[in-house]
Amino acid sequence: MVNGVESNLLHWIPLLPLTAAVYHGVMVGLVRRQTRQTLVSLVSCGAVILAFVLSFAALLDLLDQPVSSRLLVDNVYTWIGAGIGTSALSAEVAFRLDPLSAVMILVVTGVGSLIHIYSIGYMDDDHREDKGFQRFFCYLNLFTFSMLILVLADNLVLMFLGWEGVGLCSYLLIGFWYSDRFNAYCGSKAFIVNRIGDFGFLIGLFLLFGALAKAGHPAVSFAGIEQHFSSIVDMTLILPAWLHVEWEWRLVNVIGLCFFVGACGKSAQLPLYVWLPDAMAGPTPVSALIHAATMVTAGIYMICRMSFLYAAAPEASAVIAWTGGITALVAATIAITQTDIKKVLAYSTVSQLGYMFLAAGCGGFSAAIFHLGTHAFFKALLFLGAGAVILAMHHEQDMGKMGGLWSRLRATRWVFLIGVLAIAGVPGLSGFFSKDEILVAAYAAEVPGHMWLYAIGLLTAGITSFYMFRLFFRVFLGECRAPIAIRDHIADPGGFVVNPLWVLAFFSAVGGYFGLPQVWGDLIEIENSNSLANFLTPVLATTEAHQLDHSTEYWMALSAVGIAAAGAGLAWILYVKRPELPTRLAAQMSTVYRTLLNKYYVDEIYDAVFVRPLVWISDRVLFRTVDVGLIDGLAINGTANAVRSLAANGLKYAHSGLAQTYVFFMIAGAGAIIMYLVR
Amino acid sequence: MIPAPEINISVLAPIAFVGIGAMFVLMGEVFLSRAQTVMGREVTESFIGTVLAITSMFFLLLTTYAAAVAFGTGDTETFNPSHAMYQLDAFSSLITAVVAFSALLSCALSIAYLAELRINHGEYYALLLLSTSGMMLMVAAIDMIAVFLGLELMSIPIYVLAGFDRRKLRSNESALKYFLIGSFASAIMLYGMALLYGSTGSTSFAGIGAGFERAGSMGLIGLGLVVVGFAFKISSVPFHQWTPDVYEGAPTTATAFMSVTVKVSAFAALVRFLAMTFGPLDESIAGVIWGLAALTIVVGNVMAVIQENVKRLLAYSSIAHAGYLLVGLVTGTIQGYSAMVFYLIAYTFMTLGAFGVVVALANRGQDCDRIESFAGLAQTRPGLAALMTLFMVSLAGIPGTAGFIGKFTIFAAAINEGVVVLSVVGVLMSVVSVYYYLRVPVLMYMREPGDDGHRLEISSGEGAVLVICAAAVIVMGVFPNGVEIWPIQSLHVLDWARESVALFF
Amino acid sequence: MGGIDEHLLTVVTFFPLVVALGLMATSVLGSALGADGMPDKLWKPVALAGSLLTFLLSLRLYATFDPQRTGFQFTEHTPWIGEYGINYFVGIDGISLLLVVLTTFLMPIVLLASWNDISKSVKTYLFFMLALETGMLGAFVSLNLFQFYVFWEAMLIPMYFIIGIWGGARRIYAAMKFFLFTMVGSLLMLLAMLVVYYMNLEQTGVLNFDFVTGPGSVAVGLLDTVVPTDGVWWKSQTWLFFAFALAFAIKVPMFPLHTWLPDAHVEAPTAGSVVLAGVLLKMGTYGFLRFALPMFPTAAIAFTPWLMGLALVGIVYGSLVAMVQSDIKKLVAYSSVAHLGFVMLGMFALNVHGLNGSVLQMINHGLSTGALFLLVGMLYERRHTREISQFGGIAKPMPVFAAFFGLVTMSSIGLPMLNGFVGEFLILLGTFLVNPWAAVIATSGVVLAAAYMLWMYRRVMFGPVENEENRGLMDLGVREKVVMVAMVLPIIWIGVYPNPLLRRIEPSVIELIRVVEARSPSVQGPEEQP
Amino acid sequence: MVPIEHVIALSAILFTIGVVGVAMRRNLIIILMSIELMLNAANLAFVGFNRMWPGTEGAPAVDGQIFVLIVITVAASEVAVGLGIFLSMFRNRDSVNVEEVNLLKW
Amino acid sequence: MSAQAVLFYIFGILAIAGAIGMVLNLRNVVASAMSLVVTMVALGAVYVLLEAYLVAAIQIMVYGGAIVVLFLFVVMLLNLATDEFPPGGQKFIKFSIGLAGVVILGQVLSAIIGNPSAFAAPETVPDGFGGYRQVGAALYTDYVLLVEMSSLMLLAAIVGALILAKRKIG
Repeated sequence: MVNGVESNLLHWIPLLPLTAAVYHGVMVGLVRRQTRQTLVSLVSCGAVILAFVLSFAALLDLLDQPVSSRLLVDNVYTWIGAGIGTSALSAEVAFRLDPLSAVMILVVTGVGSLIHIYSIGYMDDDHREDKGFQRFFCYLNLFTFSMLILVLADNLVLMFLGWEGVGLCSYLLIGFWYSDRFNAYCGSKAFIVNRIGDFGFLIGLFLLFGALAKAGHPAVSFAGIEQHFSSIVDMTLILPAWLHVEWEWRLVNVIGLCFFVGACGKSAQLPLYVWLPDAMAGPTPVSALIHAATMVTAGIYMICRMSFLYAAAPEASAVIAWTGGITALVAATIAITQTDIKKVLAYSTVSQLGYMFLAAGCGGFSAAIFHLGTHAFFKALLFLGAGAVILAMHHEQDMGKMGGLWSRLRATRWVFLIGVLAIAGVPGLSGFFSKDEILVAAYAAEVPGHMWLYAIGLLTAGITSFYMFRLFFRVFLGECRAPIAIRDHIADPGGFVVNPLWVLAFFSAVGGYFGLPQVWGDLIEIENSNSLANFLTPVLATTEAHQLDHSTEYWMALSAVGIAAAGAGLAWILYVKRPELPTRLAAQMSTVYRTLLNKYYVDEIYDAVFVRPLVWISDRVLFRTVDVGLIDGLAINGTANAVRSLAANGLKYAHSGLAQTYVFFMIAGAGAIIMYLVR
Repeated sequence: MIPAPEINISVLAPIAFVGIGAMFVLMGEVFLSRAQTVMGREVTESFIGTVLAITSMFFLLLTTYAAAVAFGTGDTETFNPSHAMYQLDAFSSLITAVVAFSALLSCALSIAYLAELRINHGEYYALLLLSTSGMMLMVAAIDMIAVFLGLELMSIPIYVLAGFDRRKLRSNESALKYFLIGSFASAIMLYGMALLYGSTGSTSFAGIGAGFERAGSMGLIGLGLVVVGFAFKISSVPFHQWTPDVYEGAPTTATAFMSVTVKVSAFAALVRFLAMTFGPLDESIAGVIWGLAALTIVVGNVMAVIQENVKRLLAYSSIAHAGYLLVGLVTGTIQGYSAMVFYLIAYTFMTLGAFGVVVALANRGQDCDRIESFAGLAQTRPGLAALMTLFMVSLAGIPGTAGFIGKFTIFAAAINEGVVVLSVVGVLMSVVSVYYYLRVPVLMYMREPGDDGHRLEISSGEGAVLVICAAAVIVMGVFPNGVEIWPIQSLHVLDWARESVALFF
Repeated sequence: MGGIDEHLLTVVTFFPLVVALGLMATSVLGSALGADGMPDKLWKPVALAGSLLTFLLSLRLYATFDPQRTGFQFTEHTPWIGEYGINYFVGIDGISLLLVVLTTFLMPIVLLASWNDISKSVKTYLFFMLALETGMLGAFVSLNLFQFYVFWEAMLIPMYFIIGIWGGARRIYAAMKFFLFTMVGSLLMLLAMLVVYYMNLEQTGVLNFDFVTGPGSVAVGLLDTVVPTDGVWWKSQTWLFFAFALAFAIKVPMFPLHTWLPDAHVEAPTAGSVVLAGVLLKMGTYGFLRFALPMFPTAAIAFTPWLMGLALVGIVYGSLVAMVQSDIKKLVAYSSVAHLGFVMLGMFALNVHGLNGSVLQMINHGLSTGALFLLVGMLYERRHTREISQFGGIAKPMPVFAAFFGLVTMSSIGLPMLNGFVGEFLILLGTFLVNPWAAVIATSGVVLAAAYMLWMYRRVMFGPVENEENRGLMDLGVREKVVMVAMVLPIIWIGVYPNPLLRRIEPSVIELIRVVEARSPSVQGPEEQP
Repeated sequence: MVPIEHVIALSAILFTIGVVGVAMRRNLIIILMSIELMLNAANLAFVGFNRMWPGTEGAPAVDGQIFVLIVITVAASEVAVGLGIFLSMFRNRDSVNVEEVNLLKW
Repeated sequence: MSAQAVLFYIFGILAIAGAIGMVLNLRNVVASAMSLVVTMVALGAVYVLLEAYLVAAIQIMVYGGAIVVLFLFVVMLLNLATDEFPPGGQKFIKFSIGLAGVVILGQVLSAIIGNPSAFAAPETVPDGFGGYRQVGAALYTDYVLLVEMSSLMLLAAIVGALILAKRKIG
């Protein structure tokens, strides 16, 4: 437990974007006066870039610290401080910068600022009457703020704040063009699915806090949790008696799984990945920033943040690894058939995230983070590239209407190619190294069935390169299938759009060398070449794994490259050499094709199994029957009517208006009284 | 020769004032109707009516004052100690004051109303005064003979008042029913008295109480029949059916008068009879009262729900209130009795006020008493609407009004005695009561005015009465036991109630 | 100011009523003098100013309140009805302090919000509003059960009229339903109060209705009455607690006693709904907290599983039913059922977190649901319908409105950084510590909340503007913006920095727990769980 | 001398007959007569009881008989008023059948 | 059995007969009024047997003389001769009343005849008991208040009867 160095720098990093967001918010939401676009872009981009600079400064501060105790903290104020004794909860608004969060904020602010700049061009090109330029940047800044909070938070509650905050922003940005029903639908879908994940997060948080409280050390801050973790590591969770199930679980496993549910929601893993493809309804920069580079990786980050917990929870880790693996495969297969350029990238994102979880589950936390970083670069690059293409095609996203752009988009083609190569894992590019590390981790892991995981990873690598090249060929090669009208107006977009691409392209190319695996380092005589891993080691837990000798690793790398090449080749054959083949294949294996095209019908299944029944029950049973029928109709108004009819159909006739009836009642009454008295 | 008994006339002051008042009124009418002009004002019927009303109000005021003074002194005096019939003590003097005052208020109400209905005769006031004297005799009586005579002296003029609007069938019918059932009931009561007398050998409360142990079943039967007689007068279920008919048919001012004074005095007499005869009730009588109370509360409230005529509604509400009062009687404790007295006073003002509003709406010889005809009153007569709301709220027993304090004291006494089930019945039924009481404000405030032509100006008499009632309701609701604020620092109503019943214990 | 500080609480409580009576008197006098009363345009500002001044005074309360001290502050104690040992006894602790401030805060806002939409008999309306405020404040500050009951019931009358006169089509039915529902419970509660009162008399020999022992009074408060857990049925804690709980549960409202709420909300005018949701519902939870729990702790703990169960049902059921409503107001009404389910849940967790959370959640619900009703009202003013199907794409003509609506929606589904989250989080945490499974179910309510609120928001705000009538809708005017900003500021403030409130709540809560534990042998301390 | 219990029995019988008459006959006049009969039964009881409690030598007690005298007065005035009521009603609806008198009901 | 007893039974039976005649008379109101007179007179006689001489006298005078005559006046005035029996409406109620009446009566009679001890009357009465002197003295000393009040009552009755029965008022 290292106690960190105070640094007031930290809270400025999230504060800057927030200020910008609030400014925009007030302007848009309250004042409604048109602000000049240049001012808007200046404010937002300025804020984010400044945040990036500060982050860099913070990183330097961090690097000043001795390796063993690299930690900056910044306690701002107590947010929720309640409770006494062993249930005292104190959720500070406090930030911690350790290597892990340092990497993250660099990615967030770095990629973030690039995308901000890109957006200036992209959003300006929009043709809607209310392009909502300022609103867009308001959301974007708000997102950056939330993401930074999420990353910098020093306790789970504050992290949850950021966690939900990014969810909100993704909701707002997906549904940014709200006048289209579908976008709005996708937005809420994303939010609600995320909520389901947050449900897990909260439960995990409660379990963790409850256990710690029981152990006498209530804490929500990561430092505190890690410090007292030993006291709860052996606790077990017994199912309540009424379940009559004799099953005892280790608490840490349960906690780990709960948090993982949260991660699934945020990082679009099975079974909660359904929102991400739909999220493509948002503007492309959003897809790049939120749904490729940063937000979706929050799950990974959280898992790594809690690595000490997962290191102690092998079963949970196994679940994570397998979920990740399967997600990677499934998403990849779906990506093969998609025709919408952004959809392809979306599923590829899901698949890559699956990779990262695979790594994390196998204990390769640093590998996960490494891939997170590289993926941020090349996937952002690809998305923005796709965005550029879309702009060039006048907002056409269907690859079927593209093709032959190689000659037309002279700048975009290169950066796009780099992105494709990087993700396909061409040796030397960033994707190659990070993917390689993941495969190694899977191979070496102690996880049950890790060889299968390795196989899945390998296969996925192949499929990945296949569909990426398919995409590239369909878009850039072949003859142009665009409508005649726009065919001659297809050209590279403006500088705001293209220049960021170059930066990203550069990093996607060389980013791998930050974390050059030791095997390659040895190859070219560099001591501990994997600077990233070394940098992260103090904050990441390690799990025992097989030791692999270098030869094995070389073979693995070779096989990875081979299968990638195979995928690429296949793509070449299918989409360049024999373009008519795919349709025939689709016709032959139509069921498979349609299943893939329709994403295994997952959305439909969810709709039929969960959504419709719930609505039906709520409406027919709960509302109409119970509420209106039973409670209100029968019980409440029933009583009232009973009273009324007691009078109107019963007692009333005792007051017939005939004197002698009254006499009768008097005699009866008198008789009764006398009987009672004399009895 | 027969020795003249020593008597003290002063005790008779209250009754005497009323009786003399009656004579004055009768003769006054004769002379006035002969005269053409009095003091330059030519004599019209309404003028006669006004003068006579004021005369009787004057005498009633004297009565009230005398009774109040007697209450203030707080000592107990009988008319002829050798063979006491009439005893003016704290209880009887307080009730006398209340009765006289409410009679006064109903006189004030009557002036304009009778003129509206063209039945503006002095006899009205004379009968009203005579009936009042009967009530006084009844509440002050400590001997069954006096009770019976008082009862009849109270009832007979009211029979007439009920039928006072002779041209109207409903008025006749109300008089007829009241008379038939009334005299039937008093015959039953009389027979009960006979049996009591026979089984105990005495007609005085004390004597009966002394001899009741060896009275046997005959005494019990007698007691039962007497209770029946009272139960009729206080309109307790199942001896209540006459109430709605009579209240609806009678001229509204007469209804106001009888609904208040008869109930108050009959209850007072009942309490006095039971308390002074038996002291603490034995559980058999308590059981009877319990049953009557439960029945009365339930039937009164439930029947009121379906009423469409305000006077009838108020009739059933008065039945229901009789039920709550009986709850106080069931307890048989000083707390319960004092609660009853308080409740009676509260009830007087609420009911008089409510009827007063109905009176103030009567137009062109027509009562404006259908509930529907209150629709939109808040727009045509905001003041009256507000007052009516106040009285309804008070009758419903919502806090801040006398009605609430009344119910509270009653139920407090009941709970203190452990009369829980009855209390639960009571409160549940008062929820029902809220429903029908609030229907009137609903119509007044939440509906648009109908075409019912109700009167659009209010006479000074009615205005005064309404204001007095409203003030009383609020003051008794907020400071039931007075507070050191100027006009009301001496109104310790709760204390009065307690002092008045203290002599029974 | 010293003079006022002596009786600050009384002043705060009765100031609105005084203003109302003053206005009424002047107008009556005016009409008597043939001046036809005061012109209505003078009424509104005066009433608004009055309520604002009340708010400022209550802020002074907040400022001079000492968070460190447990027990009641600003107490005043003078005999009222000596016969029955009834005193005028007021005082506040952290819990009632916040509720008082909430009340005084909401009142000027609703007056401002209903500035134009009340056209029929404005004077009466303002009179009832101000009277209502005094009633609510009185109920919150009363420390004498009789006095509490008086305010609790007297409050109904103005609300009844506000719903009944200025309400919608089925207003009369709704008003009557509202009134009768509340009466049923409260009258039984009155009887229960009396039972305890006489028990206290037996034990101490002093007639006294005070809840706690008042300053300078020898009489022991009813809180210290020893209530048996067995023996005569109507003297046993079980039944007495039941009577109290019934009254409060109806007001909360807890499932299945909630059906008056949707009707009342839908029919009531905007201001009515806001006050109803914002304050009146808190009466129930406040009653539980202040009276039912500490007076009959053993029974309360015995009932806890049931109440928790009902609270959970309320949460899930309310959310599900809200999801399928076609009327926005009704949807919000059912969402209140769910939210108050949270409050009850946290309360009966009976530990610091739960209670903190539930008190805070009372405030939050007052703010966010109040704000929602205000917004719905603004929409209704423009379109005269609340059918969700009538709308769609409103965000285009009314962006500012959409912005506020979105923010308030987020606060009501408990988004961090807004007030809703803090309360729900603490409640869930507290519940989890005593009963994890309940917490799990309740947490699912959070998901559902997101579902129905966002669904509604989407159907109203997003999509193309199809209904022609919606195309030309005016966006919020200055007055409405002021109102909404005033509502939103505390929403954000509590979300970002709730600690000042928690600091005031916590001592009272801890005290409450202490009392409950001390008075019930069978309870194990809240810290021992889970 | 006369056995008092038989006197009371007689009065009880008369009383019952009166009650039955009130309850059964439709003619107001006869109903009123029956009420008178009830009063007389009571009177008889009073007189009989007074014979039971005649007081002591020198101080005879006659409360019962006084009661009877009062009752007779009451009865007279009741009859007067009652017949007056009947008259005014007869003028309006020209019948003294009690079963036709139910304008006011429920 | 003493002569008084015999006379009592005779008059008793006479009274009952008259009463039944009054109530059960099928046709004629006048006839029932007459049979009421029989009862009244018989009762007067019984009073004499009970040594209540003044009461007996007043009974015969007032009832036989005044009240029944008043009845007859009204009957003639309204010339309502007949009234059918058994009555039309509410048969059930009325016969159940008859039944109830009989039952209650049975109860009471059995209660009364059951214990004659409760009705033990002294053989002799104090001197002057029931005489006009004795009663009158009591009436105007002890009960003077009641006399006054009953005067008020008579006044009320007169006024009331007047106001109701007068053809037109004012």
